[in-house]
Amino acid sequence: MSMDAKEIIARRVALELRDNTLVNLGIGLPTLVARYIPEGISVAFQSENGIIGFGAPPPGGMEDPNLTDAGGGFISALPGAAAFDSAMSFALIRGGHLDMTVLGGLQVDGRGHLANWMVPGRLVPGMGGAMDLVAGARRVVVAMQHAARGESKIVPVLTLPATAARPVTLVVTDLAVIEPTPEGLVLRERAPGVAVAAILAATAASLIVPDGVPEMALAG
Amino acid sequence: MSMDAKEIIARRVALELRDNTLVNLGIGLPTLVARYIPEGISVAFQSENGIIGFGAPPPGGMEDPNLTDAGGGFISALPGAAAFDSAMSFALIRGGHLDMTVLGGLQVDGRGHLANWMVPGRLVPGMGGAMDLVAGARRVVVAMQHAARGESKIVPVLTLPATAARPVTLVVTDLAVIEPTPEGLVLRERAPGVAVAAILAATAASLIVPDGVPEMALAG
Amino acid sequence: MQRTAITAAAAAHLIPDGASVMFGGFMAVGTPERLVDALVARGARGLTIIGNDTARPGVGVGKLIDAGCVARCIVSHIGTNPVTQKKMIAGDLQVDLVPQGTLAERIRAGGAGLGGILTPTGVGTAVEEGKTVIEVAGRRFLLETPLTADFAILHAHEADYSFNLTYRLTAMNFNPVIALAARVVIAEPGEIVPVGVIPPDAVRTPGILVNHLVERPR
Amino acid sequence: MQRTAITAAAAAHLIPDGASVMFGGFMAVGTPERLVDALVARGARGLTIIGNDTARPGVGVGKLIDAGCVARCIVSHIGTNPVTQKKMIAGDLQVDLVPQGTLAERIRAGGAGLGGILTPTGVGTAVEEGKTVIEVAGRRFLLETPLTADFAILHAHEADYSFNLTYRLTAMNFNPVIALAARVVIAEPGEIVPVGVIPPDAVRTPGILVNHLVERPR
Repeated sequence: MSMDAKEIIARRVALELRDNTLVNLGIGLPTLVARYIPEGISVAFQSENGIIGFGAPPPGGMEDPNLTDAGGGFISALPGAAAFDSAMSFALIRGGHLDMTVLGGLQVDGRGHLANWMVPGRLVPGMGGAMDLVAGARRVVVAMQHAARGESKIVPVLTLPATAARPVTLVVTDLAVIEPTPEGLVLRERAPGVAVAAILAATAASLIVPDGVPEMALAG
Repeated sequence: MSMDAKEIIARRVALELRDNTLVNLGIGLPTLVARYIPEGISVAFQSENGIIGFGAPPPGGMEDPNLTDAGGGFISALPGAAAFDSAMSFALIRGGHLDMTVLGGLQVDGRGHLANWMVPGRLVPGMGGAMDLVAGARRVVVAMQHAARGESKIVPVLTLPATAARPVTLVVTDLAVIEPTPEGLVLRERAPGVAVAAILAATAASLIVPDGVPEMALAG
Repeated sequence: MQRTAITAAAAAHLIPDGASVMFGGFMAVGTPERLVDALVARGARGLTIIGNDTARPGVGVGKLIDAGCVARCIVSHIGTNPVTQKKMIAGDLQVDLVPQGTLAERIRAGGAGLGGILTPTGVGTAVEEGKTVIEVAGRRFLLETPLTADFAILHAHEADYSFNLTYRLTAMNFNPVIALAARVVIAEPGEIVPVGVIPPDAVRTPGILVNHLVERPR
Repeated sequence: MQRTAITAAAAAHLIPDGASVMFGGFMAVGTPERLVDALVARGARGLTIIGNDTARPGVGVGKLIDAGCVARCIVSHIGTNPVTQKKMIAGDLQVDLVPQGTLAERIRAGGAGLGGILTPTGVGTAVEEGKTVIEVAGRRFLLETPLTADFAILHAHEADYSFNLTYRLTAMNFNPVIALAARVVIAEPGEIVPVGVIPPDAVRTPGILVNHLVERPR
């Protein structure tokens, strides 16, 4: 994925942030969302290994082996941070206290189901906290490239194991914003300069296309 | 109950304390047990409202409205005390981390079942923590008067609602030490100066009487 | 985002008649007394209160019972409050008794998004009536379902400007658990301190869970 | 009662081959490294380890995987440890994957005497296979059963002479939960301080739960 594609996704997802809420960003691309928080919006970020209110990596030489994000990378704590154990961390996640989680995806299907934790026979990383996040967060936003190795990641039916039975709230890719609805996947927005026809051509699942699909706004 | 009866019970129960264990004493008579801890025995007392390591009431004028026992009485905290919430407190109780709980009783029956939380139509205090304590503590010791208003509290079958399906470990009264076993209630010890015949006469349930019932030893 | 503290009276007006209200406190230790007073002052009616006990007359939620604010209470005991018992017998107050550990776990389950928990407590007693019994590894357990509420009223030791909370000794009790289980959480702290005064490891309830903070008396 | 700290080597000898061992740590942050090293040094074999992940090769419990100490692991992910994946594929290591929140709740249930918990996590996925599904208030939940272990090895920030423990920032993670769920609990603190240095409200694991304390390196 080019830097541009990642940036488009992160800047669009950032517009989903709501003031005074708790948000969990998955490892990798979703982490970038924190760079584009819209002005006037105050968000607390949770890292599922046990902290609310973490910040950028610390100044050189000040890394603390007892303070990392869920990927094991050194972080800092912002004023007003709170630390807690894994039971509390997932009580927050499962109990509906997260307004939003942003996760990467391997596939999303026509019903909005997400697969992001294993590729049978090839890659078995495990689900980590992903199944709890998708089951528990109020809104689940998938931030992923529209296609991988030339193949659409938005498919009619999952061919990989599902992460949850619950459909996700929104899918943001480098080409489009897609909303799963009971009627099917609705194409809500186009990436800057991308035509609806190009999106349809790059999408294996069928999309419902409303009259007039606006270009996505971007934060930051 | 005379002071002597209470003291006999408390001093006998104190011999059940084991070194380096966690113990919960119910409100009332069981509280007295803490006065007679045998030498060389170190016990941590839990109060289910959220502390391990509490001590006697504080010096005059030093009472802290944020530090009481489960009965609402002012206590002090000993060096090394730990405070926690109700979920943790009952995780300790239900999870088998308590070596012993000492509780008062309204009735114990021939199978060792305890009733101590309500008298239908007359007294409905509620079970508080008693049901969890009886279900969860490794050993449940009932500390109670042998009879109330001239009636034996040790009965063939409970006439009051049970506190738990689980039989208690030991019953200590002002007359005797009685152990519930699968075969029935076994008379283990006599109170000082009390004859076996007097115990049998004062007990509504049938007791198994081994050859030679020793007089109870008393702590302190 | 700027968050401001409100008066106890303003907080009490957020809680409508008929609401369900979880409260912190064990024999009134750890109960937000000013919030309770404000509820009495505004003449609240028909509340369902959920917490450990109804304390004593004139103390803690005992004041809500005295003033007739409560239609139902879900508690582990009422033995220390004769007014509760009298109103219950007169049919003016519904009392649901729940074993204390089960109450804590049911509230925790509500706050943690669990569908219930299996407990050995109450098996073979009156508490079992009407409940599903589930056998796991040869042992019988009661399926106890989650409890949630419209409001939670907390007593905290300290709050910071981000609404992070600490508790003190045995005044903690049900406060951290109910902070997760209500739609709207109102905390009454003893002190309000600047952000940073409470270190991250001392926070027991992250501020993001707290909707309203009651200001200190002036 | 006088309690004394022991060496990591002595602690490792308490843990026999074939034992089940819960460990604290998230990507090795909060893992007792000296205890792990001592288990490797004594050549432990056939362990079942239970915790969040298998870290990376050469770090945390990754060292146990490298050295062939582990027969089975019950974890939420192994994506960061290629050695775990290689051994799993070769059939040398059994890997049971459990969603992270479910793992925390199963261990908590084991420590809290619950017969299980109902969670929405995993419903309709491969995690559901072989499990009981229970409907509560119209929603489907998985019945997840308790996990306990022979041993728990904890990393703590401070311990006092009574074995009370504190944890630090994200090194807390699974440590407080496993402290309740194992028959024998061994803690490796960064500091050991006199009784009273840790105030009652700062204690996260009461010392009564800790069986052995590992001394500081000399």
